[in-house]
Amino acid sequence: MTKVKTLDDLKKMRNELQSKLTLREKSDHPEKMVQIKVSMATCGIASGAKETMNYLIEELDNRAVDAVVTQTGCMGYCHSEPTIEVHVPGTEPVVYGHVDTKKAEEIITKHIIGGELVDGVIPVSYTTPNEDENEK
Amino acid sequence: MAKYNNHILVCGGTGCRASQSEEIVENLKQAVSDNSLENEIQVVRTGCFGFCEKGPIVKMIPDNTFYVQVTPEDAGEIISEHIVKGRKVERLLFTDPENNEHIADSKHMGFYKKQIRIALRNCGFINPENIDEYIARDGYAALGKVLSEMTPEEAIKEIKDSGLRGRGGGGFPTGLKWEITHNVEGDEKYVVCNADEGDPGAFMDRSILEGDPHSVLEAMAICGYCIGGSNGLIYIRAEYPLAIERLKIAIEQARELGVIGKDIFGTGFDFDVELRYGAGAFVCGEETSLIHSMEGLRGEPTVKPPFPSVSGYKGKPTNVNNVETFANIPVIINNGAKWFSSIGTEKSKGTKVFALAGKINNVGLIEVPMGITLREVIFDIGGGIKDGKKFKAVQTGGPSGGCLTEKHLDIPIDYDNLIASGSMMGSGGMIVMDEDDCMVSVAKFYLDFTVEESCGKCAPCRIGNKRLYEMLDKITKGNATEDDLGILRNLANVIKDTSLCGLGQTSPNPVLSTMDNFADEYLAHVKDAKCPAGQCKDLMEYVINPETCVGCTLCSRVCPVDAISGDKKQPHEIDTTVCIKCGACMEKCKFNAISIQ
Amino acid sequence: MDIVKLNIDNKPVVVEKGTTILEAAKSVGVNVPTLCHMKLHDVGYENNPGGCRICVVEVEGRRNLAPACKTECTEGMDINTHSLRVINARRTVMELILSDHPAECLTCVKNGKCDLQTMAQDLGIREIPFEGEQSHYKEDKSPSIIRDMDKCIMCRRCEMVCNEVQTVGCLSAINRGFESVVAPAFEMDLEKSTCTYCGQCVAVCPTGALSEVDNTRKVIASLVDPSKTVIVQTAPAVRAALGEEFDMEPGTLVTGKMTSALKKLGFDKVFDTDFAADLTIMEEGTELLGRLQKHLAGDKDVKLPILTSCCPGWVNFFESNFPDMLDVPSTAKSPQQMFGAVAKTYLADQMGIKREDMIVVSVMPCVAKKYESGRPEFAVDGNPDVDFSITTRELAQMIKGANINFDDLTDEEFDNPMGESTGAAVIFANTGGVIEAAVRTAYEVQTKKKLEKVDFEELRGFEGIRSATVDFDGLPIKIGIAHGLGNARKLLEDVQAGKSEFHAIEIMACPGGCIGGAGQPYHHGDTTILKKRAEAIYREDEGKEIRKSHENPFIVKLYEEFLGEPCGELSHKLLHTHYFDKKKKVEINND
Amino acid sequence: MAEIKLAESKVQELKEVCKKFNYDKGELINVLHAAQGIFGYLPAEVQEVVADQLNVNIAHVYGVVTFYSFFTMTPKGKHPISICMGTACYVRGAEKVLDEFKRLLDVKVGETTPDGKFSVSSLRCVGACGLAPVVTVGEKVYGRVAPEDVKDILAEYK
Repeated sequence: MTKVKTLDDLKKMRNELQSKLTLREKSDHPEKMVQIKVSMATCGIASGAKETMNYLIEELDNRAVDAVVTQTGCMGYCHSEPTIEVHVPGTEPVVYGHVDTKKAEEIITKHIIGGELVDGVIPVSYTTPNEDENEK
Repeated sequence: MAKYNNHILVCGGTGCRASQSEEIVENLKQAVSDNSLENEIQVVRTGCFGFCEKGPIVKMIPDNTFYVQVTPEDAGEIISEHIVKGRKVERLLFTDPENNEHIADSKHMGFYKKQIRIALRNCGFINPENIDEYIARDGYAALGKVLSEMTPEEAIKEIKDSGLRGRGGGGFPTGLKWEITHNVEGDEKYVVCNADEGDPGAFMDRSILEGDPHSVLEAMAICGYCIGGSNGLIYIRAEYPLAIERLKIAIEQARELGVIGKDIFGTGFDFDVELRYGAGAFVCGEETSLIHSMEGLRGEPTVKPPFPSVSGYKGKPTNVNNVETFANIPVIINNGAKWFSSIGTEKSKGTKVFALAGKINNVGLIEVPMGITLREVIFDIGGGIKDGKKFKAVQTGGPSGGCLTEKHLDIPIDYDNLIASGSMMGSGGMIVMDEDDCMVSVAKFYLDFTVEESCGKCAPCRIGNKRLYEMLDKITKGNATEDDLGILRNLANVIKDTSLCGLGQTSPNPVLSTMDNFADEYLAHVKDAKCPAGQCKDLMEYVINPETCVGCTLCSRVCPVDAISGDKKQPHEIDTTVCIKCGACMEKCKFNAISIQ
Repeated sequence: MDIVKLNIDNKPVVVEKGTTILEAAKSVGVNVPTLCHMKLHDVGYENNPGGCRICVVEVEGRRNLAPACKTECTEGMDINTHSLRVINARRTVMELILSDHPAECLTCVKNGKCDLQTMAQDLGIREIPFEGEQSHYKEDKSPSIIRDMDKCIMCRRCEMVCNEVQTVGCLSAINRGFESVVAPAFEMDLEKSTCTYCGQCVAVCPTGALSEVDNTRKVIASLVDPSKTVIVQTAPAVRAALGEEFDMEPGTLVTGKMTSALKKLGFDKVFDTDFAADLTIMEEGTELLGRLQKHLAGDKDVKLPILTSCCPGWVNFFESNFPDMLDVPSTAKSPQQMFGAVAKTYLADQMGIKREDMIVVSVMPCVAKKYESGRPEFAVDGNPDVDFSITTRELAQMIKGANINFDDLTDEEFDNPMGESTGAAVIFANTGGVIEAAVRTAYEVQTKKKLEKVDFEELRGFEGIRSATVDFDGLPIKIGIAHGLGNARKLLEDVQAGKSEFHAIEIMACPGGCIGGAGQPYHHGDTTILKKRAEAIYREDEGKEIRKSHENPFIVKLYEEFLGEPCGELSHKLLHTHYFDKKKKVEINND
Repeated sequence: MAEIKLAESKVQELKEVCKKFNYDKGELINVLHAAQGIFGYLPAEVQEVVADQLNVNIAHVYGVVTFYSFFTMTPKGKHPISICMGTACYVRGAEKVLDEFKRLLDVKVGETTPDGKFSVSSLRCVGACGLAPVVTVGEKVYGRVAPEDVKDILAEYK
C-alpha cells in the first residue's frame, strides 16, 4: 500500500477504485460478475453468518461462478440475521434474510444462476446520501 | 430454466400474513398459470416492507409499482390488468395523504423517505476491513478538503451552521463544543471518541464501529485539526471485541495509507489515534468518568465546570464526542451544512440512529430524520407489535430516559420534545413494550441497573437509588402504602436535583415518567395488591378451577412445596400462603384447570 | 485580579474570580453547611470531592442545585442558600445518609463530637422515611486505630490525607455503588497494610468510622489495683489542648490543672514526658555532634544528615518506604520510651519496687504512641517499658468520668525526680521545636560559649518544608524541617540521592507537629486552633527559667547517679534502639 | 487471603506488558486487562506485581479492580456463561433464562460451579438485541434462548 502523499493522490486513488467497483457492476459479461455482501456484524456472526459466507465462497467456486463475496457491517435488519445482499449486475441489489447454508444454496441455484428471485427478500427501507446524489 | 423478466413481491411479514397475504400469493400463482405466464412472472414472498398499516403489500418488479391493502380477490385483476394489459390498477395504488394523488413508485413515497442513512451510510455497503472500499465512497475526501481548503475556524463554522448536536444523549451543539476547545490555550489537546455505549438496548455505536470504522477516524482527524490537537483516543467498551478488532485493522490501514499519522496530505498536520479500553462501567459514558478511566483511575466523575474542553485528559483541553456524532462529520463537510440542516426539525438537525428492540416485529437499527413521529417509527418501520399484542409504552434513553405512551405517538421526535414529554433522546435505545409488561417492574429493572452501575461517589445516587429500588420492590410485592408513593416522588425529584453527574440526575426518570403515565397501575399495586399486567410474581395467585379439575392429583405430586391438597377424583385446592408461584402445577395440568388471578 | 459581583440571599457580594460560593457566602456571614468538605489552609490540604451534596444551593436559572463547595462564583449570579427547594433537598439527602448509618449515637466513640450528628441536629431530622438495607463491613482493630466502616459516609477525607498529604497511600475507595467504602487493599487489616499509624485519617474523620483504641479501662483497672504503683507522664502538646475538651479557649495552657486532675485520678506519681525530652536532647545532641566531628575530620561514610527519631509514625514510614536508610536516623528512642526505660530501672530502684509492679502510663496527643509502646524491642522479658498510652481525648474522658470539675482545679506541680523540665523540652510539641531544642544544647556543647538568644524564629512556622542555617561560632549548621509525611518523603528522596546539603533534619508525621496529633481534641478543619496551640507552647517555653535541656538539674543528677555520660554504655542500652526493614515483598515461586 | 504462588513465566509475561506500556500508571486498566488475559483472573499477588511495576499503591490498584465489573478476583469457569441483562433481553424473558441456568447449575450469579467448569454471570448489554435474549458461553453467542434450550446449551459443554 503506497503512502498517499497529497490530496490529489487520494483523489486519483478514489477515482481508480470507483471505476474498478463500477466495472465490477457494469462489466460486459453481467451473468459472471456477481457481488455478494454478507453482513458480518456481531449479531450476524452470532447467527451463523461465518458459516454462510464460507459456504457461499466454496459453493460459488465449485460452480465456477465468477463472483465476489465480501463481508460488510450491519445492514440494520436484526430481525432476520444472517442477512446477505446479492447484486447480480444489471439488476437491483436484493437483500435476503435468515440465510443459512440451505437458503444460500437455494439463492445460488435459483437467483444467481437461474435469475429468479427467492422467497425471503427484505425490502430495503432506506436511502443514503450517496444514492440521493446519483439519483438526482 | 425460465428467464423471468417480472417479479411480483408479496409481503410475508407477520402483520400482512395475519391479513391473508398467503392467500394472495396462492391466487396470484393461480392467475399466472391461468394466463400460462409461468415462465415470465415469478411470485415471491418477501420479508416485511415495514409499511404494515397499509398491508398487505404487493410490489411489481421491475417498475416498482406499489399496491396497498390488497385482498386475495384482487389477485386476478392485478395479473389481467397490470401484467397482461400493462395498465396499473388505480384503486390499489397508495394515495399520498398530503395531496391525495396516487403514487406508484415506492421510491417517491413519503414512507420511503422515512429512513435516511447518514451515519450508517456505509454500514452494510462497504467491507470495513478494506480501506479501499471506504476511499471509493469519498473516504477521507472531507479530511482532505478541510486540511487543504479550510481554516479551523471555517470548518468549525460549517459544523455549527449544520446544527449538529451531540448524539450521545446530551444534545450539546457539536460545533460550539469544538469552538470552546479551539479557543482554550494548550500545547497538547486531545480528541476523544466516546464508544462506551453503556445504555442497555443501544447498539448503534457498535454497528458503526464494526461497519464503518474509518468514518470515525476521519472525523476525529477533522476535529483534531479544528481544535488544534494531534492526539486521538477512542474509549471503547470491553464488551465489543469485534468492534475493537475492526478498529485496530482500520487504524493500521489508515496509518499505512498515510491518511492518519504524520504530515497528512503533506499539509504538516499530524494526527494519530489510539484505543483505550473500558472495563465494564456504565458511568464511564459520562465525560469526566471516561477521562478518569483513561487515566487508569476509578471511573468517578468530577463536578463540572471545569469542562473537559478546558481541562480534561491529563489536565489538557479535551473534546469528547460520541461515535454517531463523529460519523456525521465527514458527510456534513462533503455535502455542506445547508444540506444537513435541511433535514430534521428547527432545533434538532439531521438524523438519529435508533436501536429498535423489545416487543416489536422488526427489531433493528434504523436511522431516521429528526421530526419523525414515534408512530411512524414503531408501526411503519418497526412493523408494529409482536404477536399482534397491544402497544403500551416505548422506553427511550435507557436508564436515564422515560416511558412514552399512546399520547406521545404523534409528537415529532427531537431532543427538546422528548425531554418535554418526560423522557430524553439518550443514545437512541428504543425498547417497545406491550400490554404484558408491568411498568412498575420496568422501572424497578432500570433502578436495579442504576444501583449496580452507580459509582458510589455522591450520597443521593449511592443511597438514593437503592432506596428507590427498595420502595419499588415493596410496591411490586404489594406491601407499600399510598403515602409511600408521595415519599417515592419527592425522593426521586431530590436525587435528580442534587446528584453530582448525569447518571444520578437522570436515574429517577424511569420512576417519574412511569408514575406520571401509569399512575393507575401504581395504585393497583398499592391499593388492591394487584398487578394488572400479571408480571409481579408476589401479587399473583395460582387458583384451581373446581369445575374443570378432575382430581387426577398430578399437580399435587409435582408441587415442590406441597401447597396443593384434595383427595383423588375430587377438585383440588392450592394454599396460596404456601405456594411459591413456580408455575410447575400449571404446566402439568392437562385440563388447564389452573390459572393466575 | 478581576472580581465578580453577585448576590447571595439578596445580599450583594463582591469576591475575587475563582472564589467558590461557599467562601463567598462565608464572607457575608452565611455559613452554608458542609459535610465532606475540609480545608486546612496552612497545611495545604483541601478535600472537596463534592460527594455529600449537603452544601447544595439554588442558583437562578440553573436546572439543578449547585454544590457550594465546588461551584465558582460567576458575574451576576443570584444564589439562594435556604429556599424551600434547598432545605427539602438538604434534609432528604441527610435522611438518605442516615438511612445507611448505624443509629447508635449513645454508645459511639464520637458521640457529641460528630459532624454528622451536629448536622442532623441542625437540620432537625426527626425520622427517616425510608429504611432499607445498610452496608456492613468487617470491624478492623489495629494497635492504634479502630475502623468501624459501617459508619463511613464516603466523605473521602481519610483517603485524601493518606494519599495526598502523607503519601503513605494505604487507603483507597473500593467497590462501586452502595457497597463502596474506603479501605486498605483487599480489605486487609490495617495492621497488615503499609499504615504508619500517623492517625491523620482519625483526625479528619467526621464520624465514628475511624477512632483511636481506647485504653482508659486498662488504666483505671491499674489505678484500682493496690499491688501496682501507677505513674503517668504527660506529653508536651497535651497541656496546650486539654482545655478545649472542657470548652476552654483553644491555646489555654492548663499544665497545673492537668497535674492536679491526674493526682485526683489517683496516679501515684505524676511526671512529665518533657523530662525525657531533655534527656532525648542530651542523647541525640551528643550523637549529632559525634557525627559532625567525624564529618569535619574528613570521615566519608559517616551518615549525615542525621534525622530525628522521636515520632513513631515517621519511624514506621521510613522503615517501610526507605529500608536502605535504616542507619541514617538517630538511634535515640522517643521521649515516651526513654521515660519508660528510665522509670522502670532508675526510679523503680529508688522506690524499691520491681518493674512488673510499676505501671507506666503516658498521655499523648498521638495514636501512634499506642503502637510504639507495644513494639517488642521496648520491653524487658515481655514487660513493656510503657504499659499504656492514652490520648488527650481519653484523659479528658477519664477526668469527666471522675466528676472532676476541671475549671475549678488549682494548679499543682509535677512530682520529681522525673517531673522537672526545661523550655527546650516543651517546644517538642511544635514542628521545628525538637531541632530548636537540640540546637540550644548542641551550640553550647560544641562552641563552649553561652547562647545569648535562645529563640530561633527561623526554625518556626507552618510551611511544609523549612530550612535554616545556624552559625555555630563560625561553623554553619544547615537544618531542614518537614512536617507531614509527604514533605518528609521529598527531603528523604534528596538524602537517598545524596543531594541533601543538610546536617540535621527534623521530621514530624503530623501537620503542625504533635499539637496537630490525631489524639488531640478534634479541630473540625479549623487550622487557627493549631496555631493557637503552637503559640501556647512557645508561651510555656518563655515562661520557664531554665530553657536549655542540659541545664535541667534532674537530668544532670540522673547522669551522675545512674547513666554516666550521654551515649555511654548504659545510655546506649536503655535509651537507644535500632530499626527494621518492613517493606512488603511479593513472593513469586518459580514454576 | 490464601497465599497462592504465581507461575514465574506468567509473571515475566506480565512484566513485559508493563514494559510495553513503559510503566505509565495511566495505563493501569490496559495492564489489568492484559493481566486478566494471562492469569484468567486477578488474585492479590498479581495486583501486587502490577502495583510494584507501575509504582502505584496497591490500595489504588485494588480500588480500580473492585470498581470495574470486568475484572474478577475469583477464577471464572472453564466455560464462562454470561446472560445479557440488557432491557431488550429483559423484556424478552432473560430473567427466566438466568433462573434456569442458576437452577440447573445450582450456583448464584457471579459464582463458579464447584468443578470449576461453569460460571454464571449477568452481563451488560452485548448489543445483539435482535437475538434477544442473548447468552454467551466464552466467545460463542447464542441468540433467542428460551429456558427450555438451557439444557442443551449446557449439554454441548459436558
